[in-house]
Amino acid sequence: MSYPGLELYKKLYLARRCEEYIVKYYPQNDMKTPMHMSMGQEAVAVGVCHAVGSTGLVLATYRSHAAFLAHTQNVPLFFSELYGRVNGLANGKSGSMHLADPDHGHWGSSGIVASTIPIALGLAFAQKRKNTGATTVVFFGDGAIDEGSFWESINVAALMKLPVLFVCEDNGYAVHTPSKKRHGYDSIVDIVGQFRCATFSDDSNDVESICNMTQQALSIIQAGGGPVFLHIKCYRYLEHVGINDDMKDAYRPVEIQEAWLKKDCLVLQRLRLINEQGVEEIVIQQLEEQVETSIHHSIVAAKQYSSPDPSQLFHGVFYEEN
Amino acid sequence: MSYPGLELYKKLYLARRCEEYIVKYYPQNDMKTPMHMSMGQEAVAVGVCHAVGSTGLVLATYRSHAAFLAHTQNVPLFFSELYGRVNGLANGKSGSMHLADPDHGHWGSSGIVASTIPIALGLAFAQKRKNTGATTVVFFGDGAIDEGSFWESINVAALMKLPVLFVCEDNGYAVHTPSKKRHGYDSIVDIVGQFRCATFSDDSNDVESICNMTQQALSIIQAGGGPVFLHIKCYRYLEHVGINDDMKDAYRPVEIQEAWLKKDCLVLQRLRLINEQGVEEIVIQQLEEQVETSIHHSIVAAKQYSSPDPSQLFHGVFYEEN
Amino acid sequence: MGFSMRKIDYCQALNEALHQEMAKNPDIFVFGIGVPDHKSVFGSTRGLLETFGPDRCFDTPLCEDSMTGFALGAALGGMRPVHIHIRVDFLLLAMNQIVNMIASYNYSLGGKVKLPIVIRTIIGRGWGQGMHHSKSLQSYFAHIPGLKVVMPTTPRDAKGLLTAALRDNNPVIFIEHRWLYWAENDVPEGEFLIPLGQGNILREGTDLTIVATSWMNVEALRAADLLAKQGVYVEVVDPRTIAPLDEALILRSVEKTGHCLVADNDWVECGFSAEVAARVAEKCFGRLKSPVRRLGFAHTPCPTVRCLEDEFYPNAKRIVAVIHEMLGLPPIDLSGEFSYSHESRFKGPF
Amino acid sequence: MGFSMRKIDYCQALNEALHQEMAKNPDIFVFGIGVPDHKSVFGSTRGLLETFGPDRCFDTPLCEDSMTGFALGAALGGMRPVHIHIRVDFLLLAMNQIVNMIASYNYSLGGKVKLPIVIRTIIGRGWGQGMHHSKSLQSYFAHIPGLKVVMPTTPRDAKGLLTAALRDNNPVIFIEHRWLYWAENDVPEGEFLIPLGQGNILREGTDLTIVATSWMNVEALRAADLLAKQGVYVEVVDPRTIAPLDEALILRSVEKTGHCLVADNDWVECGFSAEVAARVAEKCFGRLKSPVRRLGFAHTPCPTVRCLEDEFYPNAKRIVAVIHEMLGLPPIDLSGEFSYSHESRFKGPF
Ligand SMILES: Cc1ncc(C[n+]2csc(CCOP(=O)(O)OP(=O)(O)O)c2C)c(N)n1
Ligand SMILES: Cc1ncc(C[n+]2csc(CCOP(=O)(O)OP(=O)(O)O)c2C)c(N)n1
Ligand SMILES: [Mg+2]
Ligand SMILES: [Mg+2]
Repeated sequence: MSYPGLELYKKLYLARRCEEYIVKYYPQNDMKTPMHMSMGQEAVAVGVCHAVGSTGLVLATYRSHAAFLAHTQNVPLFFSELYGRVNGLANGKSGSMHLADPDHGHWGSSGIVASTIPIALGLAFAQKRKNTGATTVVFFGDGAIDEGSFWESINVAALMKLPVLFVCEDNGYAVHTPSKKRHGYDSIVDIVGQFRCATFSDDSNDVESICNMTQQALSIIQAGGGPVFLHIKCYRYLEHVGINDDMKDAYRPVEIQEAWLKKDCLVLQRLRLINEQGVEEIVIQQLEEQVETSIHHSIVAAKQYSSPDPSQLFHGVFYEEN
Repeated sequence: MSYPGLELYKKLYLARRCEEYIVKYYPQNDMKTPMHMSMGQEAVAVGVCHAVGSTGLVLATYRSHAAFLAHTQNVPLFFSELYGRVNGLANGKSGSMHLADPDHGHWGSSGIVASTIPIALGLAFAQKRKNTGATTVVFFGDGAIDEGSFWESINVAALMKLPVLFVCEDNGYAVHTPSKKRHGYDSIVDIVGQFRCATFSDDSNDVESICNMTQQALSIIQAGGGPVFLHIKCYRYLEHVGINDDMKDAYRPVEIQEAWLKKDCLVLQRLRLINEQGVEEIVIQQLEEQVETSIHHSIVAAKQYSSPDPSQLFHGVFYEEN
Repeated sequence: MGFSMRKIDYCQALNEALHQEMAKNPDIFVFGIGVPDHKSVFGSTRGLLETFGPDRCFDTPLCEDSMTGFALGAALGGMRPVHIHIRVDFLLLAMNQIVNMIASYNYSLGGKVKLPIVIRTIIGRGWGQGMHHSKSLQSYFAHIPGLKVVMPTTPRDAKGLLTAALRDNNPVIFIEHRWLYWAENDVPEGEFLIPLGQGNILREGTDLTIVATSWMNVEALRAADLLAKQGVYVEVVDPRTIAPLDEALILRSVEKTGHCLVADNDWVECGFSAEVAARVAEKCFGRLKSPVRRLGFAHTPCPTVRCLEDEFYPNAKRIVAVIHEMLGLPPIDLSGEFSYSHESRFKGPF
Repeated sequence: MGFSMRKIDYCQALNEALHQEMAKNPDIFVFGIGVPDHKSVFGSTRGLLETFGPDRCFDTPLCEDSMTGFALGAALGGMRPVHIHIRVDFLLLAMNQIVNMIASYNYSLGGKVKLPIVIRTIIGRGWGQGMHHSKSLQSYFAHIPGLKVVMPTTPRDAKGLLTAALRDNNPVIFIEHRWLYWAENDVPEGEFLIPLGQGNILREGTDLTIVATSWMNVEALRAADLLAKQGVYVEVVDPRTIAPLDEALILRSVEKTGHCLVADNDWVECGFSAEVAARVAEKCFGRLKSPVRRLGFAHTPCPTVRCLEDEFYPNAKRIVAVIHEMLGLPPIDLSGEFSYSHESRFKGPF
């Protein structure tokens, strides 16, 4: 792709449209897995994963979709897993909350808040020991930073100068509880900055800014400067878990939502492509159609696979040589 | 006692001499409990507990002696417990690592690093709810601040503006591991200061300074200003656990030990009494003898009690009405 | 203080116990992640914030470990904390405070203090809850001296046992099952209490005893229905409290029937089912007509996809099949019979 | 690769396994609180820092939870971490990473990856270790699918099983007993391996089977000596791995003797002793001459004072007394016989 921002847009579009398909098909009750939707927050996963590239190693949370798709782009197996099909990433065992694809450098998502943060330490340590040069990225929410294991992990990463990129996707809420009801401090960035850990923050929702910021972070990490902490503000469009809008529940101010909708990451990037980067709309539309078709095919294909055989239950508890 | 510093000295002397007696009698193998000695660090416990006064509530660690004695001055039951006698604080069930004396506002010590820190939150919350005006003090080491529960607790205390005094007794080591091998930051005080928590630090080993600093901290807490964090440098004279000197193990530089020995908290305070506060040495000596006698009597008395009856094993697992 | 009855569901029963006890005792407060939000822990804490205010019903940061220590400290300070977790799995973050601290704290104080701490927690199941939202763990808590463990099955028990837990002066782990939240039956309106440590015979029978916990009682009762059609009458014993255990009730039933199946809502290995089986086999030695059998989760992590989930969880049909084996009856075809899945209620989002 | 034998102690055996395996496999590293210090975890990690350097033998901050996650991540990255804890009790801070994460991680990846993680941990006892330094918890780990659990008793087993654990591609919880560190016996010099899942008959006998774990084997052997004087010959079966369990070995022994006592180094309630008792009672049904009995810690927190500690722990004399009951023999006077207390070695400081 010749235009620099087009690949980023493509990944945003992919993540967004995959979830729009989920919204569409979920009511058919064939994807029997709790969905924590990334919608609205895609710029974080896409900006970061794009900068990190395919050699990067990713760990994520139950709000797994955007990070998974941005890093692996493995749409077919993504849907096979959500549909619980035998060819899914884990034969349907993992579902939406535990998406992983080690072959594409995605090492797991977790249903326990903050629990992949320390895993990133060890994964990064292994890269250092094995001299792979790869950076480990771990995504987590603003709720995760309440947990002790976050703090322990920042300390260990800083102490051991581990090549880890900590990415806090701050959508302002842990389920329905806003940050200010959970945080006895004003700025997490100021605190983490007191560790031997560089910090960056962003609230632009602009995928290119996030990508550039990540590149700066990576150059610090790759120069052996130890871990970096990114604090990125974002906004969740749908309810905490599920496919519905929940503004009726009134726990989030409408004005704030409006402000974020105005800077929707897809809209921002699409406009930039046209207005600043001289991409013709038709090129974008073709790309969109292409993505659309691939998603559609993946879903159709996924549905045609069968469910795993009941005997599968007992496989994979322990490692099995192939 | 008419001299302001004499009471402080008395408490220092009490803590020091109790431990010297332990050193003397431990080899008789009648105090069958692992001893984590406070010796050298007494100024922290004494300075803080003196300021907090008898209405304060204290939680501590397995390095329990100085904090226990400074706050409760309950020498008889202290020794009865160490000797495992039926009249001990917990009939011999708790030993050195779990000393507690709720009747004197001492709510427990723990063998698990950092584990009393969050307990202090709830104890403080109860004081707030019941309007007792009491401050809860929790002592912990520089090792405890590595644990996630420390960070969680600072956050919660700051968020809820709890009347807690966090006291970090920083003797520079967790067992044999120095702080710099465990901390990915330069200053814990700078970090905690980024929370809504006031901080103070001290490395004087001077009990009066520590007491004054604590008074300042208490006025913040009592004015509803939320928690305060005290970071107090100190030096452990003996091995991590046990009654021996361990300088032969060479994990701690001799120069540093020498520097601390020069500012031994008892020596400092004794000199001040004589040189600055006009206390005659004979007065001090009388006080010392008095303390000495009381300790001696406590030990003799403790030894005369019997061990608990075997049936005691099953009592106290659950609350028993008297 | 009436004992007039009306049908309410398990969730309402829990909620009612909290309202009644909190009104009586100002020292009780409830807290935990999301506790006062508009979803109010599936409705079980509904109205507590409005009625008792934010001092007695409050949200917390995400820090299970330290908030459990908070509960312990609050109890030491004379309060009666109720700490709520939306899934049992999250208690694994608090094991240090629960097992090392809470369980032995009173012992280290010579048994002198009241430690009224209730930890309410919910077992998830179905719709891809998967490995992080489906644990049960009653054996973890029952293994440890110093903890009481309660698992109510019926709405009546939910109210009576929660009331007892709230009045107990010791730590109680109170384990609810998400699927039981919709169960309805007669529950007394006024305050009422079911003592901890008393089991309950959910259905009388003569031919075999099923000792079941939590949701497995629903499966056991359904199995009993299916078997009754064949003229086989099983007795369903719900211990209700896992610790202390009403051993006498179980033994009495097994002495009568001569057969015992333990259907525990958990993994089998070193679980509560092992404890019951070991005790029954020892105490009814020589009077058992068949070996005590056990049923529980498959010994795998809980998978997400439905077809494997269905294999993972034991159900009424499996209970019937095992009982046929135990009694030496020929297997019957149950393929036409339904299995519980709560598909229609417990589905996405969740 | 010799099998020549010489007497070394349990601690040296552990140390030797680590040295030999680390020399062979550069992916293995050991870490944990205090691991490389001059005390080297009671000597068990001695020389590893000097031989393999600080990249492969290192200290950590005090943060059991995140360093357990670290181990998981390192294993995902192709390393073979050995995480060491000086007391089992401290694993309670890491239960989330062990139970929620490590145990099910491979399952969530479809079983595709190697997860070679060894968690070495030590059971404390005596000299007032008390409630925070005396836990055992094998049932906690065995309860969870996805974990292997090992408890070696002899120096030979310590070496052979640790070698096997280090070569296993799955998470292994390796539980050592502090009092066994001084046990000595013949241990092969070269590399050698005892497969996980194989029990061991520590002493043959015909009259009764004792299934014992860890230190309780020492007590069982001592009881066997005392009973032999009376002409009663007990067989002592050491499962060695708690999960997977060598059930066949246990059952064979009980089929032979007709009597079974489980002496577990842990609390009884919902513990490993319940699992063994339940299985034996089920599988040997009708061939048992007496009910399976269990012995373990008293159901209280571990007290500090010696006289209560002595009550808390079961010992050879208690085993003898229970066996007399089981076999219908008259009690004998054992007051002259010694009990283990390791007073002289395991005392203050500790
Ligand atoms: C340890 C733990 N505690 C509680 C929960 C329940 N829970 C699931 S998601 C969530 C909120 C997390 O918020 P945040 O980290 O900001 O992520 P977001 O959902 O906003 O992306 C909570 C409390 C959990 N899954 N794990
Ligand atoms: C959770 C936990 N991990 C490890 C230990 C073992 N341990 C006992 S004391 C100690 C060092 C603690 O250091 P610090 O907090 O500085 O206290 P100090 O002993 O120096 O007073 C360690 C690691 C423990 N008791 N608890
Ligand atoms: Mg959030
Ligand atoms: Mg220290």
